[in-house]
Amino acid sequence: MGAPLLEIESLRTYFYSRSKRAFIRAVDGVTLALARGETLGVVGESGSGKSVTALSITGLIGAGPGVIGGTIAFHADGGEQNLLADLERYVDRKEVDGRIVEVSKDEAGWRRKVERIMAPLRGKAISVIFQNPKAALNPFVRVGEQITEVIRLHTPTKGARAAREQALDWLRRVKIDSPRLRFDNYPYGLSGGMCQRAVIAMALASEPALLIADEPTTGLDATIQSEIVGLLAELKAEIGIATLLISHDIRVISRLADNVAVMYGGSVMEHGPAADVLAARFAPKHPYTTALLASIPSEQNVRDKGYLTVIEGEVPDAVDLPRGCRFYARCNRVTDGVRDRCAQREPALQEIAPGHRIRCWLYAE
Amino acid sequence: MKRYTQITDASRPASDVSPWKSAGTLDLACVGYGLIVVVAVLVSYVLGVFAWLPYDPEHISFGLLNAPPGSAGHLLGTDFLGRDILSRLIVATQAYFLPGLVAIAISLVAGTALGALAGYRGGGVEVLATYFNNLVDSFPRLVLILLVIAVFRVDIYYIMIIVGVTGVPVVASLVAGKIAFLRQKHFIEAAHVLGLPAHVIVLKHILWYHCAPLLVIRATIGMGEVILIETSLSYLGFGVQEPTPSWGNMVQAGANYFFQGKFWPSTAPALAILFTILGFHLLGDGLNGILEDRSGK
Amino acid sequence: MTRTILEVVNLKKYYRQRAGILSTLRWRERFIPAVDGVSFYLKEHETLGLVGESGCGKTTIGRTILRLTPATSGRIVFDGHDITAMPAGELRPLRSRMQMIFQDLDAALNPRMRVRDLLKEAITTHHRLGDAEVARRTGELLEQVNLKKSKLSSLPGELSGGEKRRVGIARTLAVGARFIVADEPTSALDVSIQAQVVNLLRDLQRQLGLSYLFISHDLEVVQLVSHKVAVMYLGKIVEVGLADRIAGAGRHPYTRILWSALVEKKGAEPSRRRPAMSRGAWGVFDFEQPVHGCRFAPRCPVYEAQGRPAVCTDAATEPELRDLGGGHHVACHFPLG
Amino acid sequence: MKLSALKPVALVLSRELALTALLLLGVSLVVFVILFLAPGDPFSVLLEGQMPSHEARAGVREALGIPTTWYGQYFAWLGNLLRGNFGTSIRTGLPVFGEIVRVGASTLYLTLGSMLVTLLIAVPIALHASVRGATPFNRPFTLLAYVVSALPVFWLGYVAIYLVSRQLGVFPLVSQASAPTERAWLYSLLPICVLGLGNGTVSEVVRYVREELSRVMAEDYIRTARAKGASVWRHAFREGLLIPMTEIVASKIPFILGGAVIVEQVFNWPGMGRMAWQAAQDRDFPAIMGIAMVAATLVRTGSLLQRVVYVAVNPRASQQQRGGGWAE
Repeated sequence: MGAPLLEIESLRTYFYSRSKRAFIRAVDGVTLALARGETLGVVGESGSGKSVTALSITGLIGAGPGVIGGTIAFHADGGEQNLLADLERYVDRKEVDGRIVEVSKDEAGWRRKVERIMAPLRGKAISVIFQNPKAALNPFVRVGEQITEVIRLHTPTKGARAAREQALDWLRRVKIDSPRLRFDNYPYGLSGGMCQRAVIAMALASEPALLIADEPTTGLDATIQSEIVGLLAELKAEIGIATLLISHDIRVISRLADNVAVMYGGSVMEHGPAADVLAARFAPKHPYTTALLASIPSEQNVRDKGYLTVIEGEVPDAVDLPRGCRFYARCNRVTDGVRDRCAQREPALQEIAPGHRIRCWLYAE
Repeated sequence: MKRYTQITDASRPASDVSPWKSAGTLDLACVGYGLIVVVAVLVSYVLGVFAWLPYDPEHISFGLLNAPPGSAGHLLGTDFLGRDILSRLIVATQAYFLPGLVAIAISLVAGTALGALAGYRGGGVEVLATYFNNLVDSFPRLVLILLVIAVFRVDIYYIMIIVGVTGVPVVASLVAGKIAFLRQKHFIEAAHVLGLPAHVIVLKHILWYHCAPLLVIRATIGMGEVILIETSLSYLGFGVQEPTPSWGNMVQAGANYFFQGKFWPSTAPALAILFTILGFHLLGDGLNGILEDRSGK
Repeated sequence: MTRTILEVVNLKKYYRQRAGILSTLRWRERFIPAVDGVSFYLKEHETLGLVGESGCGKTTIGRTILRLTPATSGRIVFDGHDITAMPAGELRPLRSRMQMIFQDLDAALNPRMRVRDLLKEAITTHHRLGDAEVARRTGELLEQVNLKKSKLSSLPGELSGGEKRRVGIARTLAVGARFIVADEPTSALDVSIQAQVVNLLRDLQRQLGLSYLFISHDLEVVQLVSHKVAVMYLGKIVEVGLADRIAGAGRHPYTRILWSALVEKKGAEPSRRRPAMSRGAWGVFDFEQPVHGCRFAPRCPVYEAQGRPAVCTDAATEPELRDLGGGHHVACHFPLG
Repeated sequence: MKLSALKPVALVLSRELALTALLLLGVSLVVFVILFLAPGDPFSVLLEGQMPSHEARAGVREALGIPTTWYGQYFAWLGNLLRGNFGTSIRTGLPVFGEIVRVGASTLYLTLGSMLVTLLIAVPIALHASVRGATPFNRPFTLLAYVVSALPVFWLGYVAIYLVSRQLGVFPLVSQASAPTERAWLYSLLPICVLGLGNGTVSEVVRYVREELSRVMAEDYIRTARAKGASVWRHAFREGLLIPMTEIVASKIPFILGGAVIVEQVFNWPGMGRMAWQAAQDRDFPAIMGIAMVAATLVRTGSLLQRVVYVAVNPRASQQQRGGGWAE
């Protein structure tokens, strides 16, 4: 893979629950890296913090206190830039034995700072595809106009006619049926699959350096999903754009991702090449990844109508995160040797093979 | 600088926090002020009924015309006929209190019934209900009341019946809207499939659990509107006539003295109107912020 | 021989397309055939899977059977009673035996009632019971759906997805359900929680002899849970048969496409045995040119391959469900080998 | 709005017009019922002018073939209305319709002006509150909006008159017509501001616009607009500001008309409101009946205009688009 494009270092994004008077630790120390032309798949269940990570990168976090720690190094075509430049000036945290108990943040100031940093990048260097395609398009504006808007904002083509041609070209590349007709349609008249293709065209029209796709296939029918996945695969081969692909559907990730990061309870449990992370059961893997893969009905399960292997317990509540390893409560590979360490201290991301890191005491030196 | 602090796990409130504890300070302040106003109105109504007043509201004393507040034992001074303003203000609540309750009762009961029927039954009933709502909303309330006064020369109770009827559309659309929201979440169908009889679904689940806070809020704001209408009518010379006091006709009576620089006889009742209506509005909005926005979603 | 608990004969459900004043004046009347002549039967202890894309009418069938929306025509026989047009009063006792699990996790749960009251209400819907009896029944239900006792005092808002689904199931059991329409029971849940719910549903079937109409677009779960599977397309059943045969060797082109899409998404090369079907452009049911004959023709690769035979699009020879042996029915003139 | 979109809009508008006509018919029925139930027989006065005794009136009724059944009278009365004959005012003896047309213009001027004032006050507060959230800067303004909405408008009028008349010499209390011409517009501005401030709807306009704008700002397509670096305002304006503003204004017209009755009384402003007050005093029901009909028509026209804006802005409302699929 090419030179690093995006390096996220212990990103921390918190929200605050007024009824429980406690922090919701949506993203609690996430470290990820993405090279040029690489597709990094981020897998995780609801509440694992994957979507909040994407919003933190693009500075679209609305609720308070929002991003309170970490650095995001973005190597755009110019030099290197920290998207959370001098965050420390706007935030100070008070910790009691390793846990953040108080945050005071100049939210208005930080919001202005983020706008200044992200204004030249949003839509131009970084594009985003969101989950619900029909709602992501402006219902009051024709689909074509929403694509030409991006083209005229972020590409050298400024003329209306030229922009229209370029937009139609993109609609053809995403294989939308009868592009000329769809150009003048309003979003409510398009099916889910068509809308998602238009959104993809809109995101790629400005030829960004980084594409963030947050659950691009969720909510679509199986047949449409497989087409969108096929389309993304073709575009990846054709354009080779670096993509942060976020999904809870491991099948989509396995189809598209070069590397995979598995997130749980707001932090990365395992990060490595797709072949290793999603490979057959017996390669070294984080207990959560193993359990996640096992809970998907495999051919063998289905044929002999066997019971699905289940992860006991519930998805973690981001308010009362446990002291030790986040997966400890539901982990089925806890051995006596590591039990107390798992319960008390959180393991660090250990490199067990080149490019393959796991956060688990079983694999720590 | 916005500060967020996490309290230690031990002292965290029980799993479910009642809406009142997690309410914002502004909402609580609004509700607090509103409750003070409600109590004040209730007390002055009772005082008026039993005539426990500092002075006889209709006792005229020529020696003390337009006396400023605090003079000769009159806490709020006297009006252009020397009558004690405080007593008259207290008695004036009679003019709108009971009639107001009549109006609110009509709009709540009829509105809920119409809204529930239209929302739950849907189809033709809903079309009829919408038509009725639009029809009643077409008339400015005051113009409709003036029409009735011109034709029937009626007292305040008849007027309040009209105010009640014109209040029905708002309540009906609130209830129907809430039912549409619950239907959207398949909530009504789930109860229906379970085998719960229709009246249990409508009365218990929809009206009691989901519409009760809505109706309380509507009642407080409705009372504010009633006071506005009653005082406006008595200002225009309809409804309660001299010498029985109403905040509206007190303002009107003090008008010409107002322009000679004696503001107080006209301003005292005006301030009474202002703070009372403000009280009911803030009470309604405060309750809405606490009860509706949080759990209604 | 297990008893047939549900039989549906030529069920139809047409929706009038709202076009403002015009449609109410019956001037230009348009009907959407959401369900257009569907027949199947369901035995006790069995699960019938119902699959198809969104908008094919699978949810409408479930709602029509449970009389949430009136059927336009056809017959629904539940437990020996023809409930198609049964008056509501007479239907109520039967309702306790046929229940539904809604896709929306919050559907059955009044957000302002505690779990204890939710269960109590379900238990006492159809028969008066003393408090002791209610408490016993509640405990029993908690065990059946393995919910912790501590959850009794919490509000639905504080429950996780999995717990909400379990309370929903507990309520259907409390009422004494024998037949449950499960409308996308797993799609709103995370993968790990889905597995728990799927296992729970299968346990309940084994213990209590429940029968399910399992509606979902998650083909793997349907194949795992169902004994027989019916594939629907635009309001009609195009193929019905044993689950493994439908998944492994679907005879209708659309069934093949559905399952091949699943394989493709996994990235595994489509195995030789199941030729990947090329997908026609996803046309959409369009009023201007209503399709006669087989509705799948415009998108059907076999129809193209066969040189667009007239038999497929002729209204008179609309393909009916034919028995190909072993209870496997297909509605297609050119079933695949 | 491309020409091709005009056809569907026309179709939807014809539906709205039909609905408005139906409602106005309902309005006339309500007014008729009120008049019909009145003690004494208002219709005799309306239909035949000033006939004194009851018996004479009954005789004339048969002679002129005046319908005796209630629906007969209704259709005769409605026929007159449509021909512009609102009957003659008991007090002035002049045809009511002519009177209303003469004074109607100044009430319209007052109402529209005050609506503008209300918007000028309320919308900025709502905008700031929804974009910035409740900050120490905009919270007092929101509270002020509540206080202003609770103000009795007649007292506010007195205060305004007193302040202006102290600065600009004696305020022409008689009537606007005879005011010195060069300051005429100033004197007409005062009641507009008073009604604009005091019609009791400022707090509701603030709350409605703030809630609608906040809801739209949280919509997915606004997040997409931000993510693609487009101007958020260009996308949020239609659903976030234009539609809510027209909706709340249309729904508040009846309240503002009600307020106009009082303001016209306070400022001796010769409008429909004052005429209505006069008619109620003298039980001149032809006049008040005419005013009620015109007021209701104003309200309905307002909501019709609002529907026009909604349909013009919102493509979904006009429903006509080729290639639309029912499957979704």
